[in-house]
Amino acid sequence: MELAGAIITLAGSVFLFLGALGLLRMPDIYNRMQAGTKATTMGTLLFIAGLALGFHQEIGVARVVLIILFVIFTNPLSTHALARAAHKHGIPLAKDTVKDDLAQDEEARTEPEGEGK
Amino acid sequence: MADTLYAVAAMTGLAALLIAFIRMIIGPTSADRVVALDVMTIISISLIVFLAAFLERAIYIDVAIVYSIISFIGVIAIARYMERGI
Amino acid sequence: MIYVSIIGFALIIIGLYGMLTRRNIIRIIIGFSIADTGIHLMMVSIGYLKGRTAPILDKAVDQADALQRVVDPVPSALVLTAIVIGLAVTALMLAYAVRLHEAKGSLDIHDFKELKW
Amino acid sequence: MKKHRAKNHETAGRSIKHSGILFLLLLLVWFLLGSRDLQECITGLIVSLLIVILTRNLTPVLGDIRLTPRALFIGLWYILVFFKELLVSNLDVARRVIDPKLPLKPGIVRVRTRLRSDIGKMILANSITLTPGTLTVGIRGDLLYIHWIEIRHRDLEGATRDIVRKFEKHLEVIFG
Amino acid sequence: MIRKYAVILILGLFVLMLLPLLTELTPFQELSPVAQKYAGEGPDALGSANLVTSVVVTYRGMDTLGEVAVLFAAAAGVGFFLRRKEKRPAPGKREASALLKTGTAFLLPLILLVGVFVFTHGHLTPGGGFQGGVLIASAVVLFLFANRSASVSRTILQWTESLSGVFYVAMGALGLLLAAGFLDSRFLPPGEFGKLFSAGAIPVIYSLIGLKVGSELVGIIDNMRGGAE
Repeated sequence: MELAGAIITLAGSVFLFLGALGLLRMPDIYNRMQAGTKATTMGTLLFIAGLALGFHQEIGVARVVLIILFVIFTNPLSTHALARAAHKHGIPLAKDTVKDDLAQDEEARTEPEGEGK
Repeated sequence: MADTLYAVAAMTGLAALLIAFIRMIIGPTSADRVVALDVMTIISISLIVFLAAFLERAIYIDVAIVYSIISFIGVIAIARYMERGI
Repeated sequence: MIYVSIIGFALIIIGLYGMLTRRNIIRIIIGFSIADTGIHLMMVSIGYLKGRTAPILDKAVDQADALQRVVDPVPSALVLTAIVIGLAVTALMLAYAVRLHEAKGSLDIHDFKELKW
Repeated sequence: MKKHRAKNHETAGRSIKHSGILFLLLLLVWFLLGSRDLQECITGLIVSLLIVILTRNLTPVLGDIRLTPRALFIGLWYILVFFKELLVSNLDVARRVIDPKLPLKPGIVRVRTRLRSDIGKMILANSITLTPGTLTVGIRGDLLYIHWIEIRHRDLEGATRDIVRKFEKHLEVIFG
Repeated sequence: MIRKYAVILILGLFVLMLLPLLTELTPFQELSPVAQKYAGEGPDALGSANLVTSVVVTYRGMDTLGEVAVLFAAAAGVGFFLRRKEKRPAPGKREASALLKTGTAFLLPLILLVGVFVFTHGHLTPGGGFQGGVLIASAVVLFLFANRSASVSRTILQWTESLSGVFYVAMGALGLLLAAGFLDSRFLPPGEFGKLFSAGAIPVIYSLIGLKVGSELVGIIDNMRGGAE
């Protein structure tokens, strides 16, 4: 039980590390966000779940589940908000970017957007 | 065996924290720094849970929960400021 | 915990340096905030005792051996007070900065010459 | 807070449903946070009720969830699908990060979703953000703007088929 | 140039002044006598598992009353500086993303609940009135960020703040009447150690502080938002 938890935690920490590494290596902010969000969400999830598996008497499972749920819900949301802000702020995409439909549509219509209806 | 693996995991997490910190220092735009800070926060949450487990204090988990909420709201605030929404 | 004290000391000096050298009022307030944090760190580190844990009793820390297991609760309580007071002061300074900006259209401290001799 | 007047019967029903689901959710979170003895139960009930009453004027987003047995079953299945995609996505990111050449062909594409409800769109966008090589950057109506780390289709239909369909077919049942 | 040297001189003097803090700092080997009294008697006398809470609410209750008063003064000052008669959304401010609006409508009640949990469990967990108040305020802040045209009802804010303040002082007076002194929490039964309804009046007092701090912070944020053009 404890060994399984330790292995899961180790896998999670590897994902956290890869996420941070991707944050360092990727060429522009949007690609960095890709690495940052996905790998760290998965990494945190595995890291905490492994700890809960190995130490369930000490720390209790319920709150750990709560942290995991909260991270899964809020992490993509905050990344979306930040990516949108970066795009609106005019931070350029990387040089080898193929196409940018959002900027194209943005120019086509000037009225304020975001209503969603 | 298991304890060694846990220790290695914590060390890897700390290394990830440092790497994200480098991005926060060099990040060319403010958005880069905020993303790096967000990643650092999430890694710190994991490490707080790690501490809670190894010091056998369940109460530290509460700190992690509140920290994740506050960091989410902070990132939203900065994002809204960057897109001139507030 | 001498390291924490040193870090707190460094933060106080950095914050003071920022307050003395920056010209933008918002940056001066940020410098104040950094110095404030340094003071909190120093106060907490004074109450720390080696190898002890947070002064909250539960399953892990029994009431019987609390005197041997917990750190000093008084500095923690003082820091709680200090944080709230610091927040109040920062809010007030920011409100004042908003009014100054409305009055002169600038946040540069060199534009406010009324109190200079 | 924001005024939301229940204009007709349907919105009133949606609002009531929202309140009910929210109440259950709040109770669940309260029990996950604290211990589960009698005093906590009573306090949790009172606090949840108070919060539901306080926030009644917010948009009733949870009212769009369908509570049929089929929707619940698909919901559980969706969680499995989601975790599988999350794992694939992470291996994908790991491969790209470790590769010394950094194989990227990024760009922002449009996709179109069939989902009508707000919460469905939110869950879809979150799922897209957490799955291989895609990140939701913008939303306008039923168009989602996706940053794709390796563009395989430049047109709307192809991108929609690749990115959205695998989640949408489940989410359609749950949220409509 | 002179400015630069003056700055260095002032900083050097500050370092000289503060350096004894570092060099003379001898780490404690034992708890200080005050802390020994608080840690030894506190759990039995007050029934609070969180020793910091028992210090903040009961042993040093007057400090906390003053602290809340300072926060109130700051909120009033911000209101005085930045108050506007009417609020309208400033033109040119961008609407938030539709996803963020949906997420907020769903997350706001949950964050409020966590805030309430934190301040009702101040005697058992690391939480407390100030932390819970900040969480409640940040939930409302999230709502204000996501909805450009939304506003907070001033009536509710002012009533919450005034009533919780009045009740806080009233609880203090009850301590004077029924127990040893002002803000003494021992006039309610101590209950079973470690349960929610324990530690006398500490949870009640801390909840009132939480509500007061939360509404004050929301007031500060609301004023700042209206003031900034």
